[in-house]
Amino acid sequence: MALNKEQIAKRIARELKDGYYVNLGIGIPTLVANYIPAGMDVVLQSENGLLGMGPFPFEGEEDPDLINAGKQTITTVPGSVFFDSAMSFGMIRAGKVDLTVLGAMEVSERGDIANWKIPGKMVKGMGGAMDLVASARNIIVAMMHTNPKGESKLLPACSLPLTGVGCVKKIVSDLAVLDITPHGFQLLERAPGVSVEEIKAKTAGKLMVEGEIPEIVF
Amino acid sequence: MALNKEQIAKRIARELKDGYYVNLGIGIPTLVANYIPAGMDVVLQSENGLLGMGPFPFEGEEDPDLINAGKQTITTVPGSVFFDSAMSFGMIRAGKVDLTVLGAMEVSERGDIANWKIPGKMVKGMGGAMDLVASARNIIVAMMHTNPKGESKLLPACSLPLTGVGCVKKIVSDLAVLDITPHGFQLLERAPGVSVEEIKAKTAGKLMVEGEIPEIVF
Amino acid sequence: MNKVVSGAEEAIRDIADGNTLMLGGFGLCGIPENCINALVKKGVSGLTCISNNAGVDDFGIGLMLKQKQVKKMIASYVGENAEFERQLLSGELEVELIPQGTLATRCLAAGYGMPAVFTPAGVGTEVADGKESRVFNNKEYLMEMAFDADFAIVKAWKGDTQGNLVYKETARNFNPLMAMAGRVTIAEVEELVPAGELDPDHIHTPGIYVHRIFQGRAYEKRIEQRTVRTRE
Amino acid sequence: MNKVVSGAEEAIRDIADGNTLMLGGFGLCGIPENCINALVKKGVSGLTCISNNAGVDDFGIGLMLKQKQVKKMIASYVGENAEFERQLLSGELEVELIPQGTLATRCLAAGYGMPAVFTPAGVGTEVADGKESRVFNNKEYLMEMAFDADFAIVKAWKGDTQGNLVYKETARNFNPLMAMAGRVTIAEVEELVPAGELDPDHIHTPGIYVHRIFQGRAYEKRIEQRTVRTRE
Repeated sequence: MALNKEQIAKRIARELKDGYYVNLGIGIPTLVANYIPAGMDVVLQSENGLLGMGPFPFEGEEDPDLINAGKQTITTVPGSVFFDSAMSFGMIRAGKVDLTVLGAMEVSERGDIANWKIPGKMVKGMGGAMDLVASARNIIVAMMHTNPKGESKLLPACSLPLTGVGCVKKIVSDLAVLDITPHGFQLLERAPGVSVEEIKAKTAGKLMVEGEIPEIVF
Repeated sequence: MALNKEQIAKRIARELKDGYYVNLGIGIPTLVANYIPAGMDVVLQSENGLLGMGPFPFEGEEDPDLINAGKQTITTVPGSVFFDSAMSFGMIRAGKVDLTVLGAMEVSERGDIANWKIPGKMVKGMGGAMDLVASARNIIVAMMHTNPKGESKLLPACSLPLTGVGCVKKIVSDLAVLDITPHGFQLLERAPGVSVEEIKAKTAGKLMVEGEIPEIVF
Repeated sequence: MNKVVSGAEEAIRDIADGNTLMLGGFGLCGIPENCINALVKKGVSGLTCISNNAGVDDFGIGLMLKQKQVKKMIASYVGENAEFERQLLSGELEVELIPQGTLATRCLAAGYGMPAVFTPAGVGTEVADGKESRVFNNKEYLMEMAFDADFAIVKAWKGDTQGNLVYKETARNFNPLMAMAGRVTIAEVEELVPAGELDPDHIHTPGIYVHRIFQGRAYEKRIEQRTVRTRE
Repeated sequence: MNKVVSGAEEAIRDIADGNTLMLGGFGLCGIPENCINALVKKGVSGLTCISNNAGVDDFGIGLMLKQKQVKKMIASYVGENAEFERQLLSGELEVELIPQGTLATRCLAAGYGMPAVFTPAGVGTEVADGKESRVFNNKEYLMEMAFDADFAIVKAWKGDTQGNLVYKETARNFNPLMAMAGRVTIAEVEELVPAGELDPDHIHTPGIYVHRIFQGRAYEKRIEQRTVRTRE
């Protein structure tokens, strides 16, 4: 069975390491924060100018001066620090953020990503996504393997306008975990009960399958 | 009679205006701070990271964490602010400092300045001088008109390695006040009792003298 | 030197049709509410506005959009605004979308007197169209130019009579960067104090960058996405 | 994540012969005294040191110079040091003098991931030799490259266990810039506090830039030019 959003987040959380500074995008990536292993020290960066993001505030404790990059009211953890947007993207550009997790509409077998614009539709803007994908040392994409019509979103080349080129390192979709290698998508794990054949059928880009592919165990 | 150092500083202080942010170099320029007219609000910038420099501390009140760009112990005035060296030179480079006063070994009739290096002698470095002269909107040089041998330091072209090109706007020497114009040095004022002829004789660069040249009156 | 003005009306007195304005804030957080309201009241038009976002329909820059005061919007993200969308699709409004980090860094460049900066953001995308790119250490970068804005309008938490500013939490965002970048910088603050009351070690924007300052009134500080958790 | 180390010896444990080090401070103000003393004790040599100044004969980087640990000095001003002068004139020591603002901005560039920056400082002088120059808005600028240092060693007033740093007065100077610029950044502080004790609005260096931190001992904080006025 395909993973739900919580399970995708949970699987991505396994990529975290103690001491990591992590930027989590809007949507599924945000949920990753809920699965940081107990005792592991992970600092969340919000690109609007915060290191040390905490959970949502309790009702009645919302602070209009304290939001995340998704404009949601949040809190901070001890050791947090505020800074301006130039320093925020400065530390991103300098590779100080260890891991960036974000969503995508399409990813290509070369690691290109498209997630900001659909021709013919109202374009809201790239926000900080282009900066993040161009600079992050390690980018994991959380996404659905196919669109609602069942068409693959893991492509030989993106059809939508790009957000960044050759930057995605890993994908955790509802069906599989894949690395982006010089030889295309490399299948690492599959969702429980999802066959390698189904993943092959739903991956339009070049897919490498080597040996036994284990199921993700939760 | 030629101006002494205090008088040069006093004359330069007349160029100050209310609300000016000013960077004063080491030596005679530092003395300008003593002649800021009462009631005039002038903020002194020290390029090691301070706006709002005050006088030297009283004995026993020296603070090792509080120095100026000449490494002297100083104090601050109310409304002062500390910042790092990148911001300090950022505001200089962006033209936010209204006036820079510094010394020179030579100035050319085109406004070139040499004040950091004498070939064959130990070179200590340019410090912040090259940044200041390249960026300041208005630069006044405080200098002796001639060297100890009586040779002019206001030249057609500098003989020493340059600190900056075409940047000096005004000179207050021990003998005269001069503007740098597209036509060379323009004599504006002369030290009390110093003749135009003496200034002409001691100015090797092109000197414009138009009409009566008033004496500086203190 | 008197930087203190009576209020928003006096602060924006010489902003004219066709000017380029920078407006601080991220979403509705840390926006110069008083000045925006005064600009709406003044009715100045044909403006180019540089701001990370464009407000919502009935708050922030959205109020200026509703009155068609904005000719061009330069931003990184412009969702959450139906009127904006309408004007964009009808061709009434020109929009330039640029990566958020590029927006921030082009402000920094202006404030630090650097004419251009290099960033990898947008390489290989349509953002790179028409821009000079350059490879350093085997990585490609775009050359992006410093902004040049007639006015920067920012909102700080506290300020003093010398124009020194302190921001609160994530309301800092673009404010200190734009404060450095305007030819004329106007700061509205929640609390204006005499020079000397702010800790000189902890001022975010030195007053040298600020030309006019006033204590704003009746801050609404609207929350765009109220998210909470429930007590167990 | 444990950034706290026992002291200077542990902090500099892997600094090796031939490394490039950045050292914060301006003159003797805000220099990492503990780490410098540990480097002298360790005896590591062939170092390239990037620092605004080179200390005095018996304090600061001067102590490393005396032991001939420094192969190359990159600084903006190196007066006040007789041993330095001797080594320079004898050819034992290589020196690269660069404008102070260029030094600061090349640190900032490294910390902000910008490979190069433009500055007018040095245009038309020998500093421009061999450098690419470029005209923007009728003004000429030099392209200066970001620094790439193995280690940055800085001194702060207070720091917390997450590596967040706060500086005092003009002891800030190059410290926050170098803290951002090192591949590995070591911070020594006068007072180390638990995470959460520093005001998050008023931290100068976010901990993300700092890899090792310790509370230094026995700061001398020597004054280079003691200037005073007399009470009337």
